[in-house]
Amino acid sequence: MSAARVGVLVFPGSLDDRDMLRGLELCGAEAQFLWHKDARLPESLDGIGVPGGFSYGDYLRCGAMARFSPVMRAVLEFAQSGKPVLGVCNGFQILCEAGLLPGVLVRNRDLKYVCQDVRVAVEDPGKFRAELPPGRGLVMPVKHGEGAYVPDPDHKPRVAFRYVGGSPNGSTDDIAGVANAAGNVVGLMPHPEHATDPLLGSSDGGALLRSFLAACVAARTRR
Amino acid sequence: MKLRVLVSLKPGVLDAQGRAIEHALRDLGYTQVSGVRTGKLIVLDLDTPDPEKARALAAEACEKLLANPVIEQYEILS
Amino acid sequence: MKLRVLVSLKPGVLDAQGRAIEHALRDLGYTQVSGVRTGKLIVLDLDTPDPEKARALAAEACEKLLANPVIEQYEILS
Amino acid sequence: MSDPEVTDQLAREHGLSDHEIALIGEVLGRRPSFAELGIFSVMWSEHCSYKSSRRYLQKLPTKGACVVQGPGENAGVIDVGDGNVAVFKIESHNHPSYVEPHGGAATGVGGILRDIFTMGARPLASLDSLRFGPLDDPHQRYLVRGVVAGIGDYGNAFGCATVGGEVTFHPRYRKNVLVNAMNLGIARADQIFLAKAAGPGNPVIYVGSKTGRDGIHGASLLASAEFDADTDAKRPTVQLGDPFTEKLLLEACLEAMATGAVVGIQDMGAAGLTCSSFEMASRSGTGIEMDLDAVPQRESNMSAYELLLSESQERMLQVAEKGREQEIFAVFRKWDLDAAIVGRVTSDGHMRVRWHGQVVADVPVDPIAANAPVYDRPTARPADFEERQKLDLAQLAPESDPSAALLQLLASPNLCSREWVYRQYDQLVGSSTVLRPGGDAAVVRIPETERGLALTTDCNPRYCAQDPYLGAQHAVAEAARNVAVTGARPLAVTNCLNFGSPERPEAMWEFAEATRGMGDACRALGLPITGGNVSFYNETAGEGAIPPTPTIGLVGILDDVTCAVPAAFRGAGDDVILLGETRSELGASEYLAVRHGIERGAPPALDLAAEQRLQKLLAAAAARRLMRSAHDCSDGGAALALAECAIRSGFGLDVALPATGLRPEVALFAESCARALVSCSPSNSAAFLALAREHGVPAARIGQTGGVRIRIAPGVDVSLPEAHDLWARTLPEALG
Ligand SMILES: Nc1ncnc2c1ncn2[C@@H]1O[C@H](COP(=O)(O)OP(=O)(O)O)[C@@H](O)[C@H]1O
Ligand SMILES: [Mg+2]
Repeated sequence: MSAARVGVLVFPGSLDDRDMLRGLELCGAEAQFLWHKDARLPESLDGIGVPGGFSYGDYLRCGAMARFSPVMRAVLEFAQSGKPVLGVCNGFQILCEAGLLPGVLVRNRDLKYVCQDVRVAVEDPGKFRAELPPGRGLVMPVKHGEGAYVPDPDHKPRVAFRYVGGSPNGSTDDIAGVANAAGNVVGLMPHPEHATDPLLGSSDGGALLRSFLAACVAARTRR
Repeated sequence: MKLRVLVSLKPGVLDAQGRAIEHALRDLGYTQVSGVRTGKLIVLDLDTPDPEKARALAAEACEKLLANPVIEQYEILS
Repeated sequence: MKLRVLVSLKPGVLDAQGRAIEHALRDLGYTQVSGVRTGKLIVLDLDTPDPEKARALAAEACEKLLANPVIEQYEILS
Repeated sequence: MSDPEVTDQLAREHGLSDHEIALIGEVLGRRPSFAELGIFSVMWSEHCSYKSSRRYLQKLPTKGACVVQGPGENAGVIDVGDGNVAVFKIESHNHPSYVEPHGGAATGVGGILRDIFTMGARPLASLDSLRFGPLDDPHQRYLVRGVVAGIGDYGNAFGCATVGGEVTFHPRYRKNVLVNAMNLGIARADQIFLAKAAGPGNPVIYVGSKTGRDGIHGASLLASAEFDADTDAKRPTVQLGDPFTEKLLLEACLEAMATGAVVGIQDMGAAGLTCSSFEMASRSGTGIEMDLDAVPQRESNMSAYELLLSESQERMLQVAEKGREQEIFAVFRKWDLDAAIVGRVTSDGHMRVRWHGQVVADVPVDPIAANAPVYDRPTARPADFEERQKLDLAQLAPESDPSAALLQLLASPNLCSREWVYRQYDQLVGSSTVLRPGGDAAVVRIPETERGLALTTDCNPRYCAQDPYLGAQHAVAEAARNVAVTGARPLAVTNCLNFGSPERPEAMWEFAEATRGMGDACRALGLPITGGNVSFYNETAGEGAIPPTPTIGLVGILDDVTCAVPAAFRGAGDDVILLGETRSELGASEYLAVRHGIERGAPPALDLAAEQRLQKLLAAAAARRLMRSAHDCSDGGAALALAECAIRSGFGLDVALPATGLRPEVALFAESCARALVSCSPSNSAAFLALAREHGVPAARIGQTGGVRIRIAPGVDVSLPEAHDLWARTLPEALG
């Protein structure tokens, strides 16, 4: 089977875009950047990664402005067609603002940015389950100022990942990441792409990225 | 004309910043402070002389962009 | 009683957030928007029935904590 | 609104001396216009002209095999192999951070980032060296919170990892906090850009944010208050930055440089458009004709004076190849940034500035930029210099409870955990951080290579206060040692010289001594100084001056980054080895300050040859992967270093310090130079000890790692969790 072809969105203010591209490549993907002004996605794309950073400076609310960029309309259709979309950190915030995932992310409880390694436990990562059996623990870094998840009262979230031993940010029920009802869109605050190389810390994030890529390939063969 | 929009967290949503300010004020000796909530002020400068139109426009902007209805409410001052 | 305090950047100080919101609103088609400035809303709940005292207290809190007079100005609404 | 008449009084209000006012008359042969007065005042300010420091800086060693670009450009450049160069520099943003801690510190980070990417490098890692007054002062806590949040907010949103720095507290910084920001970026060796305005006829292009009335200096405020009292009185002199725009500016500049159409580029920092255009023209021996009406403006009715002096952030000046302007405009359009032709390069060596169709300034470039006045200010050694070196250890009561002493030191603000600070920084973006903050130097991988760079900032202000010459030497030695314990070879130095008023002979003496010490130490260790920054006037009437603080930023290299050695222990059952000799030295130590409230005595003697032997040993041992961990001994001595290795790893230790003839508190807490603590797996100890012997470094196996206690003979036996708790709690409890 050929490698999964994935795109990594680049908004003004995306910062972990290169890291995500590199992480996905390390995990075997054929990855390319997708520019926010391009309203059309390349043909035969298997999945989309929405990277971390401070898109549009995180002004107003994190992710609030990126949602209106031309590429996001295409991403919306892409996700609605059942193709996998992974949002990390600011990417998670963007997917929530865009309505692809329920809930919202607000200021950390202690009002401070936090950068540290955390442990999360896998619960229900939707279609990203190839290497993510429920209960598996993963060590990955978080680095964000607004990562406290608040569920939408009308939408019970499908919890993909939960912090173990308390959240670093005051997230409701220690939620670290969620999936949409269809299971093809997953967002989380911890950074799997920063945990793909033992020299730089942990390599647990590789399991998550490979599970995303497996879902990409599966969605392609089904079509 | 200028319109002021106030966006704040809905009652019941935890306002960590408000709480921090409350503590800080109490520490400074302002014991009369019994609660603090915070929000955003957004001042819109609109090229329209019609106050009705301006308010309608501001309300639309709030619905679309300025407030997130899951946790936020807004109010438009004159 | 509740008092609303608005803290905003002094005129002339760069308001990057306001500019970003302005751009976003224009991109959304609100071409009538000719400027946006942002600030903070702080709602103080004060255990004092005397409006004069409450205002004085809020003003003091602004001077001491809520605003940095080097770059910010404040206004107390009723 | 018309310009005020230029009088000597107005010139003095602009900070110019009578001598300088006379000099302006000579240069121009007439009175300057108001705009010209503004130009002279900023170009001849201490900040831009280095008029008091220049003759000392000229004596510093700047040459070395690795040096590609020494002092004089926006940042220093060194060769780091594989066709890559590292571009790095440190800069102060002290006063603005005191007035508006968040905004001031943030724009400090923004400024140093621009210095790096203006040379064509992509910023890879930031460090920040911070000094505040005592932590028990609420205002200082407000300043710490604001400064740290400001550094984080800018660096995090820009997307450059912050990997190290320092934070210390001393009453003499109460009214003059220090915020020194360092950055290092990587570029291809053949794609470095310089600040030059070459090629008469070439367009001068303004890019980035629009210009507002930001940070126009205090004197001008005074000067213009009279005709616009209402608005100007409220005008802030502190400017705010926008990391989001800076990130776009970075990408756009690197992309524009890749087109090949950029001839030269310079960021607009202090004194904005004036300083950048003069410097570019001066370096190329050219002139510039500028039209201020073309400058993108954020506010209405800005005067020529304001446009020339504004310090609005996130702006750059580029000189492009004539005819290729469109290539540059296309890039900036893509990134939604302003770009406008504001002038042309000329060959007549003049700066000619037009505004509203009128020439508002017409001055020769070089007499202003290159030949600014230089001063040889009087120096005077403080009268109590001899006296303060004296310390009679015999008068000091022997330490009655070494365990309590260690715990007290661990919990003290200057030695406790810094995690409260660095967890607010993105340490990871860019996928390069191999050794994160918390140990000695940070180590980052050079992207796409096997190599790594070790980075640190260091200065012990207490040493410098006692003896600026020796203290500055220590700063260099400690920085080199911090880099060496990671296994890296120290390569080059940048520095930020923070001092009091140069017009006060004692402060000028401190400066002279410190620069001499720094130069001597760098020469002895073979380290070129590739750049730096001077910040004078860190003093306040009635409060005195800061201790002399020559902050050293040092870069070292690891040819194989997988050999990088962390500071903390790695496991139980490893041998612990102490390198170097402990002497009876307690002068100016943390122990004396924390335990006895005494800040006197001479700093430890420095043996630079021993330092160099130690550095060579550590690099050789790292390359052979003989060490599991390595940590230098500095503040708090061997006991503190041992405790840190244990606390940060969760592995206890049981060791006995060689105490031949030393008082217990000396063996434990003396800060003798050229020492380090290494842990080796027992199978490697013999090889390591043999290597130490070969390198002429005294080495002693003093015990083993393991257990849940910190046992250090003579006299220390404390619980590891308790020590950890005390060490970790201090900053969060004070700062929230
Ligand atoms: N302001 C800061 N920003 C980032 N990291 C910091 C800061 N202050 C201290 N650190 C980190 O904390 C660790 C301990 O600092 P310090 O005690 O100054 O180290 P050393 O004594 O080895 O110079 C180092 O890794 C340092 O980089
Ligand atoms: Mg050290």
